[in-house]
Order: sequence, then C-alpha cells, then structure tokens
Amino acid sequence: MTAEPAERLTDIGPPHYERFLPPVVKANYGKWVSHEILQPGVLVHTAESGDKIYSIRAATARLISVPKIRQFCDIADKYCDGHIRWTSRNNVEFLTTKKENVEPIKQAVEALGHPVGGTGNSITNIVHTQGWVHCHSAATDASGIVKAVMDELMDEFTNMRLPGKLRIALACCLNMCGAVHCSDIAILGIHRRPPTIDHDRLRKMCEIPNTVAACPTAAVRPVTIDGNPSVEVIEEQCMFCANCFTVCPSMPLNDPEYDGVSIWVGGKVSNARHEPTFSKLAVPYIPNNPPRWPEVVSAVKNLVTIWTDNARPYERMGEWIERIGWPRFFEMAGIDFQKEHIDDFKHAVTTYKTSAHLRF
Amino acid sequence: MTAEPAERLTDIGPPHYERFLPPVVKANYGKWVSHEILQPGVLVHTAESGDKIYSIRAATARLISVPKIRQFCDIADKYCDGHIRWTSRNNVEFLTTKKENVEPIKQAVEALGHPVGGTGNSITNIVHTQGWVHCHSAATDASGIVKAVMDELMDEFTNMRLPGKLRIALACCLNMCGAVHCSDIAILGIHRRPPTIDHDRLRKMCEIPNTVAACPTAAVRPVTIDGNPSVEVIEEQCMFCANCFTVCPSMPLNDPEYDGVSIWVGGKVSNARHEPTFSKLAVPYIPNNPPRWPEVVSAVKNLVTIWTDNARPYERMGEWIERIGWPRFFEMAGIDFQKEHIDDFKHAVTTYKTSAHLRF
Amino acid sequence: MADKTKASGKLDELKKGPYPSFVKEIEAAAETNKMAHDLIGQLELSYDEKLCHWKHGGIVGVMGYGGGVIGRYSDVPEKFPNVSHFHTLRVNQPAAWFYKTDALRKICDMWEKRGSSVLNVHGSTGDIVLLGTTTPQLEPVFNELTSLGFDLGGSGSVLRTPSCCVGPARCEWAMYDTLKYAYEMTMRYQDELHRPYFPYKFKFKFAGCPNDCVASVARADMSFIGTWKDDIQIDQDKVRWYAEERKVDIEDVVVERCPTKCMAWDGKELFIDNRNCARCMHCINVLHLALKPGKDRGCTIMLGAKAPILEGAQLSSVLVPFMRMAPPYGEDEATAEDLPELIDNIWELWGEEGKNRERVGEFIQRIGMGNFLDAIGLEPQAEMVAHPRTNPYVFYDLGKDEEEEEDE
Amino acid sequence: MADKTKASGKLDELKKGPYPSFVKEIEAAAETNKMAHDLIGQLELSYDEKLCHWKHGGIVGVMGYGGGVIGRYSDVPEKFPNVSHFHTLRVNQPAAWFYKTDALRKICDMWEKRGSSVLNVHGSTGDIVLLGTTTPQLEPVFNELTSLGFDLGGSGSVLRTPSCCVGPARCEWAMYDTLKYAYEMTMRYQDELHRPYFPYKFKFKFAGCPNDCVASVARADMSFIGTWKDDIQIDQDKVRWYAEERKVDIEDVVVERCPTKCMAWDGKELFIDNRNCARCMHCINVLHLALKPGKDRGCTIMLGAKAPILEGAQLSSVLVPFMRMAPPYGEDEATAEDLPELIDNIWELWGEEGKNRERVGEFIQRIGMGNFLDAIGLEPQAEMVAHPRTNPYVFYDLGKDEEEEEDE
Ligand code: SRM
Ligand code: SRM
Ligand code: SRM
Ligand code: SRM
Ligand code: SF4
Ligand code: SF4
Ligand code: SF4
Ligand code: SF4
Ligand code: SF4
Ligand code: SF4
Ligand code: SF4
Ligand code: SF4
Repeated sequence: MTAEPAERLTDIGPPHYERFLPPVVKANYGKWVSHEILQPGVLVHTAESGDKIYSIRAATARLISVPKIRQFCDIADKYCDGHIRWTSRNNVEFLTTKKENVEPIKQAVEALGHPVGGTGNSITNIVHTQGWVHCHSAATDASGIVKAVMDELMDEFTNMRLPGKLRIALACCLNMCGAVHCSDIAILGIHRRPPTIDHDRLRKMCEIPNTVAACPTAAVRPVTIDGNPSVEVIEEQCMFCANCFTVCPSMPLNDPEYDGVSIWVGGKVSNARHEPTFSKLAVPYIPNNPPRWPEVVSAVKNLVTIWTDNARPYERMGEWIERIGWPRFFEMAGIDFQKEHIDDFKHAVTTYKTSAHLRF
Repeated sequence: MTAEPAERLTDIGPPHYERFLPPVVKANYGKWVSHEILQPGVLVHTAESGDKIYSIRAATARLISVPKIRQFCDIADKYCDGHIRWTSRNNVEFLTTKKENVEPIKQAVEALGHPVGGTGNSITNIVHTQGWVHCHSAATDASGIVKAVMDELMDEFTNMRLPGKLRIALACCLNMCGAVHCSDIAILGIHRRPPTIDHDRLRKMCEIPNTVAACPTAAVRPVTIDGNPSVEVIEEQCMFCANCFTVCPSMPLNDPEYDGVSIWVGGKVSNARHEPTFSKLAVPYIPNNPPRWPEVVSAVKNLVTIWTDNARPYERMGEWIERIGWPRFFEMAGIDFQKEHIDDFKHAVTTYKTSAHLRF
Repeated sequence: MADKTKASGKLDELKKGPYPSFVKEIEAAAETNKMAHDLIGQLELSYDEKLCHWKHGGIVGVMGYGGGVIGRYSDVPEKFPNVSHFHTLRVNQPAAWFYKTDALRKICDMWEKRGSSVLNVHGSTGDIVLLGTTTPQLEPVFNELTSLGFDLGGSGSVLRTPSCCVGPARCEWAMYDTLKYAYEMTMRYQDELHRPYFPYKFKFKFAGCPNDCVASVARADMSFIGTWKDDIQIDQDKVRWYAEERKVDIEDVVVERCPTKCMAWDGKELFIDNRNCARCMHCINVLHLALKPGKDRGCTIMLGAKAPILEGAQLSSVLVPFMRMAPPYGEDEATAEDLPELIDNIWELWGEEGKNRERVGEFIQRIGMGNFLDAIGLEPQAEMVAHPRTNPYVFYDLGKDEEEEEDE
Repeated sequence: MADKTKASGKLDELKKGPYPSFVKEIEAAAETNKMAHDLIGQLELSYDEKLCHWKHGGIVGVMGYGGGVIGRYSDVPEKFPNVSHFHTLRVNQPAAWFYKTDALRKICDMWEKRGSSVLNVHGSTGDIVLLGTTTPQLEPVFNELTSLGFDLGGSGSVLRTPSCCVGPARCEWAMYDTLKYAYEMTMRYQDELHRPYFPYKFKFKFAGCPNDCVASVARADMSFIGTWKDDIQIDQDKVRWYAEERKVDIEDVVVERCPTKCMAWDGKELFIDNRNCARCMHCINVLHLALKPGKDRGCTIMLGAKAPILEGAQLSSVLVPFMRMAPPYGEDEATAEDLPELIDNIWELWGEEGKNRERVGEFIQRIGMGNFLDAIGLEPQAEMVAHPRTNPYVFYDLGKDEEEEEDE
C-alpha cells in the first residue's frame, strides 16, 4: 500500500506554552512571591513553596543566526535542562534552579559575546526594527545604529546605577514598528523629501483612490498625466510620512542626502508613578552617517548623561524633564529649540503653553 | 456773531484714569507694599509711605439702575470724597483713607440691599451675560439664575470659610461671553434642537457661503428650495451651537421645551498652583425652570458643598477633583456619568484615559 | 397690554432673597422710564414662555464708527412698544474701573433722559454697557458722552475695549503699570477700535501678576501677565511669624502646594529654589506679608484666547516669555518698545491671511505656530509649548539645509 | 560581483565593540548559507549608498492563509541573486517566549536548509521572524513548521499574533494568567489571525500588572493590564527593614513619588490611603519584599493603541475598568466570560463601519467614543476619560427625553 499523503495542518496555533515551561515554573505557576536582582542580569524568583528560579539575562542583537541559537541551546542543555526564553525586549534568558549554575552560565554566554545585564535601573536592549536588512520603507538602518549606540552605552547595560529604567527604541520609519513612540529615548528614521512619482508604474500598480486617501495632509491629489489617471503631490503639504508609498510602491521617498534620524525623549509605557506617555521631539534631524552614526551616538549619550546626572531616584527621563521643564531641558541638552519642535498636526493647540508658569 | 457748531468729537478714547484716582492712590501709585482683609469685603492696602486705603466691596446685580448708581454716589460723596470703583467681577468698591468710615460705609451699602463681602476664600459675584434681558441668542436667562443661585450661596459671599476661591460664571449660550469656560463652576445656557429654517427670510437676509462656513460640524449645506438658493441642516450632525444663527438670523434654535442649562466644573484662570484650565462638563442638562431654576440652584449648591467638605486648604474645585479623580467626583456629586460627558469634538482623543491609573 | 411699572408673577419671585435683585433695579428705573417699564413686561413674557423675545440685531451705529452699538429689536413690539428698539451702547470704561461720582452722575442723567435708565456695570469685556435705547437717540447719546469725556468701546470685528486689573493703583503685586498700558494701547489704536478692518474681534487684557485678576488668559486674544525674573524676596522673620502667630501650616499649605515643589521648610527657614520656581504666586499669595516677588519685573505676553466658536475654546499661549515694561531697558531683551511692531506684524499677517470670523488663535492653529512665528519674525522658544511635538509629521524646512550647503 | 562571505568596508566597523554584532551573526550564517552571504553584500551596498535596496513587497503567502508572510524582493537582484527573493515568515511564538532547545534546534535545522539561516528573535509584535527565503520555499517551510507544532503569525489586516509578559510563569505580580489568555485567544481566533477580513490590523497584548512589561498600552489595539481592587498588602516589619537595613529613603523614593500622594510614612509605619491609590505599582516595585498588590484581582481592558499612521499615534484607553479573569465570578461584575461577546461586538462594528486601513482607535475617534460604546452595548463610565469634555459641542441625545416624556 502507498502512504496516504499527510494531512496539511493549518490553524494549529502556537505550541502550548506548557510544553516549554521548566518544571519549577509549572510547579510554582502563579505562586511566585518575590524576586531579587542578585547582580546585573541575574534575577532570582522565590515561590510560596520556597522553590527558586535563577534567570541569567544577556543581550542579543535580535538579528541572530542559526549557529548562534545552537550555541545558546548548548548552554541551555548543559545548565538549564534545555530551558531558555527571550524577553519582551529581545534579551535571552537562561533559567535554572541551581544557584551554582549562575556563574558558569554567565561566563559561557559572555564568552559568546553576549554581555549579561539589562535588569533593574539599567539600559536594557534597544527595541528596534528591520532597517536596510529587510524593509523597503527604511529611512535609515536599524541594526547598525543600535549596535553603535549600545557599544557606547554598554556600561549601563551591565550596571544598575542609573536613576531609573531607561528604555531606548529605534524605528527606521514613521510607521514606528515597536513602542518607539513611548520610549525614554526614541531614535526614528525620517524622510525629508516628498515622494518621487513614477507615473508609468503607478498606473499599473496603484489604486488611485486608496493612494489619495492614504495621505494624512491631503497632499496627494488625483491628476491626469498624458491622458492617464495618476496622482500629484503638493510638495508644501507633504510631511514625508511615506504613507502614500505604503499603499503605492511607485512613490518612493528614499533619498541618501536627505534621509536621516530624529531623536525623541521622555516617553514611557509603565503605569509606575507617571501615566504612560508619548516621547517628544528632541533632535529634529541628524543625517545618516553609516556605519556608526557618530552624531546619533553622541546625541543619545548626551541625553543619557544629563538625565543620569540630574534625575532623582526612580525618575524616568520624562518625569525628570517634566519636573525641570522643557526650556531647561533644551538648555541642558544644548539643543536649539526650533520651529520643528512645535507641533502643527491635528492636536497641536493642546501642546501650546497656556500658562505663565515659566522659569527664568 | 452766531456760535460755531461744536466740533463733533470722535476717537477721544476713555477718560484718562488719573482723572478718577483717589489722591492716596496717586500719591502711592505702584508703591503699595501689603494688604490685609480686615473682615469679609473689607480690604486695607498699605503703601511704602505708610499710607493706607480701605476698600469696602459689595455685591451688585451688575444690571443696575440709574437711581441705584446715584445712591452709590451719595455714599461715595459722603465717605470717599466721591471716589468709587468696580471690580473685574462687577462688585462695587468704596475707597477711603479713613478707617472710621469703614463701618458706616458698610452699613449704608447694606442698607441699600448690597451685601458686603466677596473677598478672600469666598464666593464672589457671578460673572454673567445678558440672557433674556438683552440678547437674541439666549438659551436661558442670565440674571434670574444668578439671582437664584446667589440667594442660596449668600453666606459664602459674606464669609471667608471656604477652602479656596470659588468662581462661578454664567453664559446664556455657547458663545460664552465672559470667562465661563474657565470657572470653578460654570452655568451654560444650551439649545438642544437644530435650527428651524425660514427659507423666505433666509433668502433675503443671509449670505449662503457664510452660513455654510459658520457650522463647525459641516451640518449646514447649500440647497435649492423652490428654485431659490437656501440651506438645509443635517440634523444628526448638529450639536446646537447656534453659530449658523449668529451669521444668519433666519435659523433660530430657541425652543422652550428643549433649551436649558448645563453645568461645568473645575476651571480656573489664575496661575496660582495649577495652570489655568477649562471647566469640564458635570451636569449635561437641566430644563429651564423660571423664575428660580430650583434644580440648577441645588445642583450648584451640591457642588459647592462637596468641595467645601472635602477640599484641602487653597485647593480650587478643579485641583480637588484632579486629586480625587473624576470617577470619585461623579460618585460624590451623585451625577450619572453619561455619553454626553465624553468628548467627541476635534481633540476628543486627548481626553481619553490612557493609563491604568484607576481607583476602585 | 402689560402697562404695569412693577414686576409681578414669576419675576416677582426674583425680588426676594438677600442678593441684590435685578428686578428691583429695573423697577426702580421704570418709575421714571418707559423703556425700563416695557422691559419688565417683555421679560415677564420671556419668563412665562421660557423664550427670548429679542430679534437678531440689525446694524445700527453712530456716524463714522463701525462698532460700539449692538442693535436690538423686540419681536413683540406691539406688546411692548417702548422696547421695540432697544440698542445697547458700549462705553469705554476708565482703566481699572475707577470713577469720580460727578462723572457717573452725568452719565446717569444722560441715560435717564435718552435711554432705559438701566445699565450694566460692567459688561464682560469691561465696558459700561448702556442697556437699551432707540435709533434716533444713538447720535445724541454719543455726543453727550464725548462731551463728558467718554467714548464708545468696541463691537464687531475690531479691537475690543482693552481692560486691566487694579494693578499699581491698589495692589502690591503689579509687576508693571497695567492702567498705563490699558490706556495707552486704547489711545494708540482708536482707529482699530472704532472701525472694523480685522477678520474678527481682537482683545487685549492687562493683568499685573500671574494671579490674572482680569482673567486675561481665558478671554483676551493678547494677554499681558506681569511676572518677575529674579528671586522671590523673603522675610524669614515674617515667615516664622506666620507659622507661630497665625498658625499657618507652612509645610501643608505652602510647600506642598507649590506646583514645582521647589520649596522647603524646616520649621525655621523657608527655602526657595528660585531657578525652579514657576512664578505661580501661590506662596506669595498665602504668606504675603513675608514674601514678595522679585525686583526684576516685566510681563509674559500670551496670545490666542477665545470662546468656543468656531473651532473650540482656547487659552492664550506664551508668545513672549518675558518683556520688560519700563525703562531702563537692557540690550538683547524684549521691551515694551517692541510692542507696536509686534502688534503690527500680528495684525498685518492675520489681517491679510485670516479668514472671515477667524480669531487669531484659530488662525495660528490653522497655519501652524511655527509658520506664524516665522511670519511675524519671532524666534521659536521652548517656553511657548507645554512640550515639544509627539507626532512625527514634521514639515522639515529643507531650505535651511540647502542654504547651509550653499554656505559650505 | 560581491561574492565574499565576510563583511568588509563599512560593515566591518560594526563587528567591533562590546555589544553583540548583527554583522557577525550574518557572517556566521553566511558560512553555510548563500542567502546570508548575499545579504551582507546588499547591506554593504546600502551602507555605501545610504539607501535601502529592497523593493516594495509583493503579495506572497502560503496556501489558505492571507497573512504570515512578508514578500520582499531586492532591487539589485543582478548583483545579489541569492536575495532576489527575500520573504520573511512570521512564526507565532509560544506564550511568553519560553522554549525547549529541541524545538529551537529543529526550527534552526529547517531554516538553515530552507531560508537564510538568519532570524529575529523576536519581531516587535512577538513572532519568531524568519528573515528571508524564496517563494518556492514558503510552502515547504510552512509544512515543516506545522509538523513541528508551530504555525504562522499574523500580517496584513488580520488579528496579529497576541503576546504576553512572563506573568505567572515567573513573576509575583501577575494579577491574572497572561499566558493562558494569550494562548486561548490566539487559538480561539485562528481564523481571524490567518484570514484578512478586518479593515486593518488588530493586536492583543496581555500584561500581568500595571508595569506593562509588554508595552501593551502603546502597541496593542486591545491591552489587558492586570490590576487589583482591594488594599495593598503591607508587611510593616519589612518596610522598616527597608528603611533600616537597606537604607531606603522611604519618604523620598516612595511616598513622594506616589502619583496620588496617598501615602504617609512616620518612620515606623507606612500608611496607604487605598481608596486613593491609583494602582500604579511604584511603591510595590520599590519595596517589593514588603508590599504586595491586593488579593482581589483582575484586569483593566484598554482599547485603541497604534502607531502614527494615519491620524496620529494613540495610546490605548480604558474600556473596562475592571474585569475579573478567573472564577469565582461574582454577580454584576465584568468577567472573562463576557470577553468573547465584547470582542465580537467590537469587531463586528468596526468590521462593518471601519474604513479601509482605519485602526479601531481611529475608528472610535471618528465616530465618537460615546457612539462606539452605545453600539457595542457598554455603559459609559467616568473611568474611561481623563476628564469629561471641555467643549460644549454636545450631541444631546433627545431620543432619551422623548422616551422619558412618553413614559410620563
Ligand atoms: C522579562 C520582562 C518581561 C517579559 O515578559 O519578558 C520583565 C520582567 C520584569 N519586570 Fe519589566 N520586564 C520586561 C519588560 C518591561 C517593559 C517593556 C519594555 O521595556 O518594552 C516595561 C515598560 C517600560 C516602560 O515603562 O517604558 C517594564 C516595566 C517594568 C517596571 C516599571 C519601571 C518603571 O519604573 O517605570 C518594573 C518595576 C521595577 O523594575 O521595579 C518592572 C519589573 C519587572 C520585574 C522585576 C518583575 C518581576 O518581579 O519579575 C522583572 C524583572 C525586571 C528587571 O529586568 O529588572 N518592569 N518591563 C521584560 C524584560 C525586558 C528586557 O529584556 O529588558
Ligand atoms: C479687585 C480685583 C481686581 C480688579 O481689578 O477688580 C482683585 C483683587 C485682588 N485679588 Fe484677585 N481680584 C479680582 C479678580 C480676580 C480674578 C478674576 C476673576 O475671578 O474673574 C482672579 C482669577 C480667578 C481664577 O483663577 O479663576 C483672581 C485671582 C486672585 C488670586 C488667585 C487665587 C487662586 O488661589 O487661584 C489671588 C491670590 C489670593 O487671593 O491670595 C488674588 C488676590 C487679589 C488681591 C489680594 C490682590 C491685592 O493684593 O490687592 C486683591 C484682593 C482679593 C480679594 O478679593 O480677596 N486674586 N482675582 C478683582 C475682584 C473681583 C471680585 O469682585 O471678586
Ligand atoms: C455684552 C456682552 C455680554 C455681557 O452681558 O457682558 C456680550 C454680548 C454679546 N456677545 Fe459676547 N459679549 C460680551 C463679552 C464677551 C466675552 C468676554 C470678554 O470679552 O472678556 C467673550 C469671550 C471671550 C472671547 O472674546 O472669546 C465673548 C464671546 C462672544 C462670542 C464668541 C466668540 C468666539 O470667538 O468664540 C460671540 C459670537 C460672535 O462673535 O459671533 C459673542 C457675541 C455676542 C453678541 C454680540 C451676540 C451675537 O451673537 O452677535 C452679544 C450681544 C448681546 C446683547 O444683546 O447685548 N460674544 N463675548 C459682553 C460685552 C460687554 C462689554 O463690551 O463689556
Ligand atoms: C517585522 C516588524 C518589525 C520588526 O523588525 O520587528 C514589522 C515590520 C513591518 N511593519 Fe510593522 N512591524 C512589526 C511590528 C509593528 C509594531 C509593534 C507591535 O506590533 O507591537 C507596530 C506598532 C504598533 C501598531 O500596530 O500600531 C507596527 C506598526 C506598523 C505600521 C503602522 C500602523 C499604524 O496604524 O500606524 C505599518 C504601516 C502599515 O500598516 O501600513 C507597519 C508596516 C510594516 C511593514 C509590513 C512595512 C509596510 O509598510 O508594509 C514592515 C515589514 C518589514 C519587513 O520587510 O519585514 N508596521 N509594526 C514587526 C513585526 C514582527 C512580528 O510579527 O513580531
Ligand atoms: S519602522 Fe518602517 S522601515 Fe522599519 S520595519 Fe517598520 S515599516 Fe519597515
Ligand atoms: S509622504 Fe505622507 S504627507 Fe507626503 S504625500 Fe505621501 S502620504 Fe502625503
Ligand atoms: S452668552 Fe450668548 S446669549 Fe448670552 S450674551 Fe453672550 S451671545 Fe448673548
Ligand atoms: S447649530 Fe451649530 S452645529 Fe447646528 S447647524 Fe447651526 S452651526 Fe451647525
Ligand atoms: S492681577 Fe496681580 S497685580 Fe493685578 S490686581 Fe490681581 S493680584 Fe494685583
Ligand atoms: S511662586 Fe509658586 S512656583 Fe514659585 S516658589 Fe512660590 S509656590 Fe512655588
Ligand atoms: S507586567 Fe507585571 S506581571 Fe507581567 S512581568 Fe511585568 S511586572 Fe510581572
Ligand atoms: S501603587 Fe502607586 S498610587 Fe498606589 S500607593 Fe503605591 S505609589 Fe501610590
């Protein structure tokens, strides 16, 4: 008899998490009572039962190779009964019930070039996106800037001496994949030239009504070019969001001269103390300068430094700025306050200073 | 010789204030160093020179008759060398350098039916507008409600036992003449029926483009009625602002059944402590119930009472509510939170609760 | 027809109670005045019907002026012929509402004769509002007023009557001369006040300190709010006196209420970190015998307040963080000498590009504050915003880069 | 043509420094993988030209699914033929990103063979992102994945892959079972996850407590944030231990940082006015050995977060202030049993009335939150707003009055 073709599986969903939970987790699921950070990157959680689990957290570049994952698996097999997890910020965590495994794990992971840290009041991994590695939309690279910035800030990953947590994120375009818009420091790739239109391709590839509707500022208008329907862009009305390009590939905005990076500060997500809040524009534009974007690195470093030196304990970047006021922040950061900093989109009026609460 | 016709004076502007300043003011202009409130309604200001000026402040209905002004003048002539002023909230002030005149002035003014008070942490006069006495736009009367509310709150005008200042204002329509939108308690006349259109008159009286442009929600559209240009109102899109009526008299909104009053809380103007802020909707609608609007009176009284009983010293209404949170406020005020309380105009999204900061 | 001098029915109820009764006022006027008399009648009708009985105002005025008079007609003139016309005149008040009785009495005499004998002291903008007269009386009223030294205030799309707090005339906190500026600006702009040529109304208000006793931030297109730059003056003995004699809980009612938490009190000394003081006035208000504002004084100019029509209400927002209002003027600082140019630039831009019935605040919203500043020639400053933008929809100014490139 | 396995030039610089190098990762993959090899080449070109070299993605996918694959083509295929196709697959991660090495190794083996040997662990939504393969490989990859027990995640206008914080698996603060809900909701809505029928994407994220370690409030259309209703549990001895042994300045770092200022510390006892506690977690975070959340637990459901496109970014806002997530369920309270209906109602309304590419948050903005609540059958609650409206542009619901009248 010939073998029946195997049924094509669909809609099976992800593996059930229980398949992957360490036994100590299953036994103490929902019964953890406390945690302590033993050293940067090393947590211990204790359960009602008295059971303990040690987590050793290490940085990854998020973009990771099959060989590296296998090396991680080797460590996890050796010390963690094959258990491993990743965090919501793309750090890897090795989990063990044996305290004596902590140092060997740490050494093994660091030997692979993955520093242990990112816990407590530190700078943990940078949430980021695809950049030139995979996305068509990217106004800058992601991994490269992240690497350059983290190289500079590594001491704050492996130490816990900051006033509070500091979350950095990067998105390579205004689509802002990731929680970039609510980060202590956000690095954002930006275009600064209106789309160029390839009318020929546009005719074949794009739906004109969708393209017109895609523009938040109504800069895209239907026109007839050489007897064919197409679109035009009122350049003064374009603020380079690339949303037209998202729906219509024939309107690219990429421009090696004018693309670059903007830096935003003071956002947060947790409810701790201050409510969650968006990041605000600090540095309107820095040109792309691969491979190490030195101007971006030093701008970020500067922000980290002035915050570290001046914030009170547990004050996140935005909480600190709110206390000292934005004018003082600009002064301390040495950033020139410009037209670009002033909102002019829909709710701009709600960002104006409507009191005489000023400091001199 | 015949007398030359007197030249018609124009653009002379108001009398120079120096003509009317009391001598002690002129002598100490800009040199006042301190003040004290001697009793409710009685202030004394002391100058560098040691000179003093006593001000006795009394309520007026703002709408005032020629005979009454003459009576005030009599008092001012008798005790104040003819000097008198009004405040920015329509209280009258009698000014004297003689301490011994304070009590006689007080008695004389009160004898005319004008209680002395309104200073310090009290409820001072209600800023208000024309209502049925003079305006065509009025969705309610102004003077009548003010009278009824102040009759109820008079003890708080003549005492200074409140946590902070409490400013009440009333506007008889959404035009909001006065600083109604930034008051601790604002009483606002509202329509709740779309305009009725008199097409015949409209044709003669109104410019159609202006009328269409006047509508904030684009509910007014040009149409042709019996061959003549006119407008129609998309009723679902009307939120009863009466702005169309302002530019086009043939679109009245008045409606004895559906007009009435809404109550707003927590606004302020001063920069003291909290920044200036708008009042927020508390009671969406109370029908007009002349002559004494008992439901409005008791709603206001209730707001004053819960604030008085619960606010900390110097906490204005809005500062108190911000501390306890809006859900608690609605609970304490016994006001049902409704759809109407939720903003749905332009910046509505900025008023949503975007955190898990909740109290239970 | 209603021909009684006294209110009755519903209105009668409003003669009771401790607060001054507007009904009694109208009655008092009605004793000698027919218009006031019919006003009672029409008002009673409104009270009975819960309906306003005034028609949408027509355009009436005095010769050569485009404002100052609000036309008003009864929609039941047959019932109340004496208020069939019932126009108001707005009379420009003297700065800070100081009067001598002789001037007031003359206005009263005139108004008893030529109007309703009823007035508002004052209107919400600050004018003396003469409530109700007929068209033929407008010109005589105007002539009598000017001969008494008074002039009309604003209405319509003009500069509205400026107003100011009592300021240096009777307040220790006036950081600049509010009366002087209210008066001088009113005089300088008489033409703009009387002849409509703006897209819409424009209001100035002058408050001597951040307490803003004329509610300027909420009601004036351009608000001038006094403030100071240097340190709050502290008399520590007096602070202790407050704590000890007046039993003021300084920690609770002062330190804890400070919006920037820049104060400390150890039971003996009050410490203020002045660099972080937001100039809110609270501590000074409460401990006024012990604390005083600094000596380096001026004002913050704020722009754009308005009521809700059309695009929603706005508070004014910072335009000039600090302007010195009296000499000696230093270099490199904004001073009152810059005011005329600043105002001209704003009016010119708004006058040319503002839409009909678009307040300056709405105009700024529409064109963007950055563009507005560019156009009037002011540098953007961080003080102008509560916070920088959160949205990335930035109209980058490429001209700048290109210029820089050319420079290279 | 660029046929080197190792990076050089600009990219080489990114192999230096202490932070893990993505260049080294791609190099490691490139040792055995041609796609990774050409990826280096194309990336170097991008670094040289400051330009991205991917074309706008075409529509590719696996049979029967409308999402899970992002099509990607090189715009320089002649130079880098091995990445001329370079599609990613999004693989639905196990809840909270726990793995066993055997499963991971199998994915690696498959991806080394059928893809680029490069992946993202994880993508921003939470998926395992398999970075780059060719169209013909898509179906085989999918079949191998499912045979390993994995399935694709979402892309396009579908329910996106839900994600959750580590929660009860390793955190003492999980107020409900985040893994269970992430898993169950993913399973319940497999169809919505794989077949686009929404106006646009829709994301669920589950955070066990207000610390929100999955950033749900900023990134999920529907965020489930654990919280509690009763009093914070205090161990006063441990509080004192913090003060004495750990030298924590409780007044400064705890009491003073409390957003509602509802705490007091007299050096011996820590007092919390729980009715005014906003459940922010700060004091618990800092004094975690002494304080614990209350015992009456559930979650707050928030709706509407999104990135800026089109109408600007939004944070989620409160939809259900408190939902109990595990039995016993009381009467008159929102419980997890209401969830399916709630979600159905939202999707139905938004599905029918939402515009193309309009996120649910933008949809609510457009139709008004009040109308939205009406339509999905939820009562408005004061918890849903930061503050009630300030503008008087109210669409009064007259139906209500008319009904009331009819009732009379
Ligand atoms: C592992 C992880 C959850 C997961 O499912 O993967 C996690 C785990 C813990 N978080 Fe978190 N958080 C994790 C991402 C987050 C995020 C999300 C993000 O950054 O994108 C946030 C919100 C950040 C924000 O507000 O922008 C977050 C805000 C917090 C906070 C609040 C911090 C604050 O003051 O605002 C705490 C409380 C604390 O640390 O005391 C917290 C506390 C904790 C605790 C102590 C909870 C516990 O008892 O186990 C865990 C160890 C924290 C540490 O690293 O010191 N966790 N935590 C995530 C680790 C990310 C990483 O690799 O660095
Ligand atoms: C006379 C008047 C100015 C004028 O030119 O007419 C005035 C006069 C004074 N005000 Fe005022 N304020 C006057 C309207 C205002 C207004 C405007 C308004 O209400 O429309 C405000 C803003 C109100 C708001 O925020 O909504 C105002 C907010 C203040 C404050 C700040 C109060 C606060 O805590 O928010 C102070 C400080 C204080 O009282 O300690 C103040 C303080 C004062 C002082 C003590 C100033 C002084 O040293 O002379 C004066 C006596 C106050 C009193 O009544 O106890 N004045 N004051 C106004 C009297 C109105 C009335 O008849 O009641
Ligand atoms: C008389 C007065 C009310 C009062 O009882 O005191 C008044 C009365 C009228 N106002 Fe006003 N406004 C008066 C001060 C105000 C103020 C307060 C202020 O100036 O400080 C405001 C709010 C601040 C502002 O300017 O925004 C105000 C905001 C309005 C508006 C809304 C303007 C806006 O941009 O939102 C309108 C509607 C309009 O302009 O079409 C308006 C329109 C009107 C009209 C002309 C009615 C109309 O629709 O055309 C009213 C004539 C009533 C009458 O029959 O006498 N009135 N009006 C005040 C002027 C007296 C005076 O000169 O002293
Ligand atoms: C792969 C990933 C970035 C990453 O490197 O991790 C990603 C990549 C893309 N995102 Fe995203 N988004 C990714 C998570 C996000 C997130 C974060 C999240 O889900 O937590 C957001 C912000 C939250 C949100 O949903 O608003 C996000 C907001 C967007 C948007 C803006 C949506 C908006 O409403 O504002 C777009 C534009 C669009 O949908 O047209 C977008 C579009 C895209 C596209 C499909 C490009 C496009 O214009 O069509 C990107 C494909 C890149 C590629 O070639 O692989 N991506 N995207 C993330 C998905 C991996 C995964 O499944 O785990
Ligand atoms: S942020 Fe923009 S460029 Fe970067 S991955 Fe997302 S869509 Fe692509
Ligand atoms: S980039 Fe954005 S603003 Fe510019 S035309 Fe395209 S959609 Fe419109
Ligand atoms: S608030 Fe409205 S009704 Fe009242 S006076 Fe002003 S415009 Fe007239
Ligand atoms: S009342 Fe206001 S919303 Fe209604 S039609 Fe007139 S202008 Fe438009
Ligand atoms: S605003 Fe300031 S200066 Fe003017 S009266 Fe009020 S307290 Fe005095
Ligand atoms: S003026 Fe206000 S901000 Fe300044 S110290 Fe006093 S209370 Fe604080
Ligand atoms: S969100 Fe709360 S429950 Fe979840 S991991 Fe973070 S701290 Fe723990
Ligand atoms: S959880 Fe937050 S709000 Fe509640 S008491 Fe602690 S610090 Fe205050």
